Amino acid sequence: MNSGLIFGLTGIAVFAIGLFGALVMVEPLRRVLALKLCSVGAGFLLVVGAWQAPPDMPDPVPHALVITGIVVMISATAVALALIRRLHSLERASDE
Amino acid sequence: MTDPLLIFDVILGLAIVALAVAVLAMHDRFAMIVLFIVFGLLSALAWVRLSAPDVALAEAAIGTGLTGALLLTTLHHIRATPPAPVPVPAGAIIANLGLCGLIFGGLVVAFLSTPLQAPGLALPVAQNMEASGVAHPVTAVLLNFRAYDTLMEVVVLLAAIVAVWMVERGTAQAPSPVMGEIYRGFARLALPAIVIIGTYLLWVGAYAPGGAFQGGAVLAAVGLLLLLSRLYRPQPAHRPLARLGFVLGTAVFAGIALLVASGGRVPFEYPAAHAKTLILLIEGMVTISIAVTLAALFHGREPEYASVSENHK
Amino acid sequence: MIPALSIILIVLLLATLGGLIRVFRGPEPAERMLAAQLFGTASVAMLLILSQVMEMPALLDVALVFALLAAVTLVCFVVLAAKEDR
Amino acid sequence: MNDLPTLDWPTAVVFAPLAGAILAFAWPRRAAGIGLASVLLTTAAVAALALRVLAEGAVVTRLGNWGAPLGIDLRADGLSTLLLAMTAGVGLFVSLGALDSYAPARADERTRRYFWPLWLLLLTGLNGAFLSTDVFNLYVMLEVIALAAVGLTVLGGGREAVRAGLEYMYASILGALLFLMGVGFVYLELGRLDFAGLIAAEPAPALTAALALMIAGLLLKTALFPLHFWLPGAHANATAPASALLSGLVVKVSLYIFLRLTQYMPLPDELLVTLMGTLGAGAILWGGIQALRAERLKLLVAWSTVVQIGLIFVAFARAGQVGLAESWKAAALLILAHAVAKAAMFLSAGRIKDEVGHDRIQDLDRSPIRPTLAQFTFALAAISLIGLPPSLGFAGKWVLMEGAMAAGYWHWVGITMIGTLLSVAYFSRVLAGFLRFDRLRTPVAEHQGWALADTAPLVLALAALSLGLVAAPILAFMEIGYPFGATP
Repeated sequence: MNSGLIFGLTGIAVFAIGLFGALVMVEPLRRVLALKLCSVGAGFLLVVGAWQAPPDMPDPVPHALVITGIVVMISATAVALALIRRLHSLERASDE
Repeated sequence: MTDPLLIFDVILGLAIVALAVAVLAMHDRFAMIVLFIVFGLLSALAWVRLSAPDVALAEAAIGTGLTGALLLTTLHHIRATPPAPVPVPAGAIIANLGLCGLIFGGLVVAFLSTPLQAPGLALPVAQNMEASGVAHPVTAVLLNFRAYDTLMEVVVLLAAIVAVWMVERGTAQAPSPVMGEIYRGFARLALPAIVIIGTYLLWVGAYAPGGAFQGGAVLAAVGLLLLLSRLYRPQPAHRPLARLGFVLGTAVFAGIALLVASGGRVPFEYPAAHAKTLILLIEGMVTISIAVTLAALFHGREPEYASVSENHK
Repeated sequence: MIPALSIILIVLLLATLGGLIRVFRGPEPAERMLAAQLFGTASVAMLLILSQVMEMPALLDVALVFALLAAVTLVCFVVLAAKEDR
Repeated sequence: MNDLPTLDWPTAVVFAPLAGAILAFAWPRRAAGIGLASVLLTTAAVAALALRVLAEGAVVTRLGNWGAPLGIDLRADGLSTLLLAMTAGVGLFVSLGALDSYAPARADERTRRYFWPLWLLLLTGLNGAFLSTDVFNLYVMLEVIALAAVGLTVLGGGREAVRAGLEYMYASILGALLFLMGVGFVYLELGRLDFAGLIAAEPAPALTAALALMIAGLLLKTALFPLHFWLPGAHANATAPASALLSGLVVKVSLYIFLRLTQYMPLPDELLVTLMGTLGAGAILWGGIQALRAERLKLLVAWSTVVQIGLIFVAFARAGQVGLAESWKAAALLILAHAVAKAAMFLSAGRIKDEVGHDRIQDLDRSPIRPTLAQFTFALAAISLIGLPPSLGFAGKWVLMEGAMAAGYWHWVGITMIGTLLSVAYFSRVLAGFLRFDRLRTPVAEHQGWALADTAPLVLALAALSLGLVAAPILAFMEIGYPFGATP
């Protein structure tokens, strides 16, 4: 057993949980969080792909990919949240 | 004897999985977001354990810190209407649970079959570090070897702010808060410190974990504090400047990538003598853009002339 | 010395995970937020220990950012909560 | 390399729209002019690239001169270039149509200003995806496309559009994340991300998992039945030029990536190929029935996209696993046919809606204000989508059926026939209305005469019709650079 194995399994579990949430949840905010879980799970997998038992240095390429993934994900999250806010105010306006 | 750190890893991994479940299961929406923030911090800790401090920095600053702030403002915006409870049929839940269970099982089998600790691209990166212009491998990958990906990532950020400004036209302005003395004191102390930390992270990226994204995110936190405290109020007159800030990183990055392509060189092939300077220039501009864009994503609306909604407060 | 630090690390993790019960039980948002803040502080401590155990000085920077962003989310919460009270 | 600085066309194809997007966003008052100029420049660059490919074979750019797998390569072969040309052609005419659709008299200023940066960012992503040879780079491109496409979906700003846009966003992001997880498995197994690595790889469980994840993500993004739930709402509620781009171009990217990946990492079992075809058959039947029931014109057109996506998957599966080496050509031809015809159809449907003031199919009769040219264009586009000769749609269906018959897979022939009959049925609902004389209604507004917005869809519809005549050269062009050969 080693850290790579432990966190690889963790990442796959988090991804599967996020996938379940994305498929089942109805509440807008919760669906966004479910997608965030999926992205963290995928990040785990890539970081594990880079991992080497210390003192060996890890492979830097997946680290760069995950950083890219994190920035991409906050962009997507921001757009989804803006849509949620917009939809909310449109629905409130039509209710009044 | 088992390494006690492995026990730490196991507990950490279990806690992360449990929190992921809790985020989705938590009824209260505020608690859901708080749990998500904790989940993000734990993931960052796990990435530290996997010797990925750069990723941990990015996750803590962007994936958790700023995302958490975004989620909190959105919840604040929509909290007036509690979600109508839409019952999900139990059959659908069980079917999806089965599906995701199967996917989990399949992925675990596939994962266990992979050559863990394969060298990957570590060797070619190490061999070309000399030519990359920087001393930190992750920065070399981001800004040189795979610079095209990074440029497109900044483009994604640009697309996000364009879309958000487009979507949120005419959204009601939130009322201004009353800021206490304590907060003002905090802001006075914290803001300069944060600016220094952000710049430091950008600078240190050339030879140690850190860089444009982490630095930009920390600087964006300054923007968040300014916006929250109303020390800075976005004005319609600032729009051209903001737009310039959003596109600056992309424009400089793409421009340099193209301009170096002469005399037999291809795009993104920085001349060896100037590689370090060019990378630092790109990083600096990208940091500014990231900071401005993330703060603007947090603010959401494009500043407009006296909106109607503010008047009837 | 290193095993001792590792054990402290585990104890810290367990203790803060125990503290999470306040996030679940609430009932006030402030209580949930403070529990998360406690968690942020503890993770700074864990990072400091890890930087010793793993011999990675760069983790000190990570700890710095953790501490800083915990403050920002807290301010975000306080400001938004203040708006709600009015 | 020679001493003269030669323009690197693959890079130019990606950077020209990017530069346009930056300028159009930074300088909103001039957005339309900048946008059109940059679309024209992009089209010129694609044309130059196509000539290079025709003369020299596949064009490769090693960005940063590192070379894959350390760096990222751009590669333009016959198939990539064909899809680039499709994007450039459709994009150019939709842009011209948009000039009129978003003219000051018809749209508010913000819609006009935001259309151009979003569309140019979309174009950047599309071109980048067609040239990419790296799975992670494809993921980033998919995200650029997703965010720009969601922006275009909600450009109208109505409640239905925002709701559909949010649904689209969830589907799109989930699809991209499934793809990213697949990328993770590719790296775990191979330690590299470029296509050459995929081709050389031995079969392994991790690669099967990667392929499954990536295909699932792509099917969700391309809206193959039963993952099509997000498409009708998003495409029917967007403004006309946006719908034309979404339906004509955006769903094609994931199809293209699907074709590439399945060629580099062959589906491990014949059963899976049949499954793809079966899902396609389901899309044809279900989409056809929904199109027959649709009450609004744009919704009908959106459902017809679901049908056409299904048809492309039937084309993919038409000759089973052994036939895959040829089947991608039928699929690619249908992709091209659908892109051109559907863009024309959405633009003309938008024109009809603008002129008549509604798009209820029941009430679209021969009223005095009927937009004749738009109706004519709609009919032409329908001919190509139904697949009558000499249209490109006909050529695509012909190649499909030929292959299926040669392989003795008559069920795919039968499904294609049923699909054709269904499309005749639902399009005649509309066309019959155009020709009806009996009920004259009071005009809602003065008929505004011909406009630039009519020209663009007309040219596209005529192109869809006449390109079928040059199907043979197109098929030959596709093979340049052995897009699916062993040597990349």
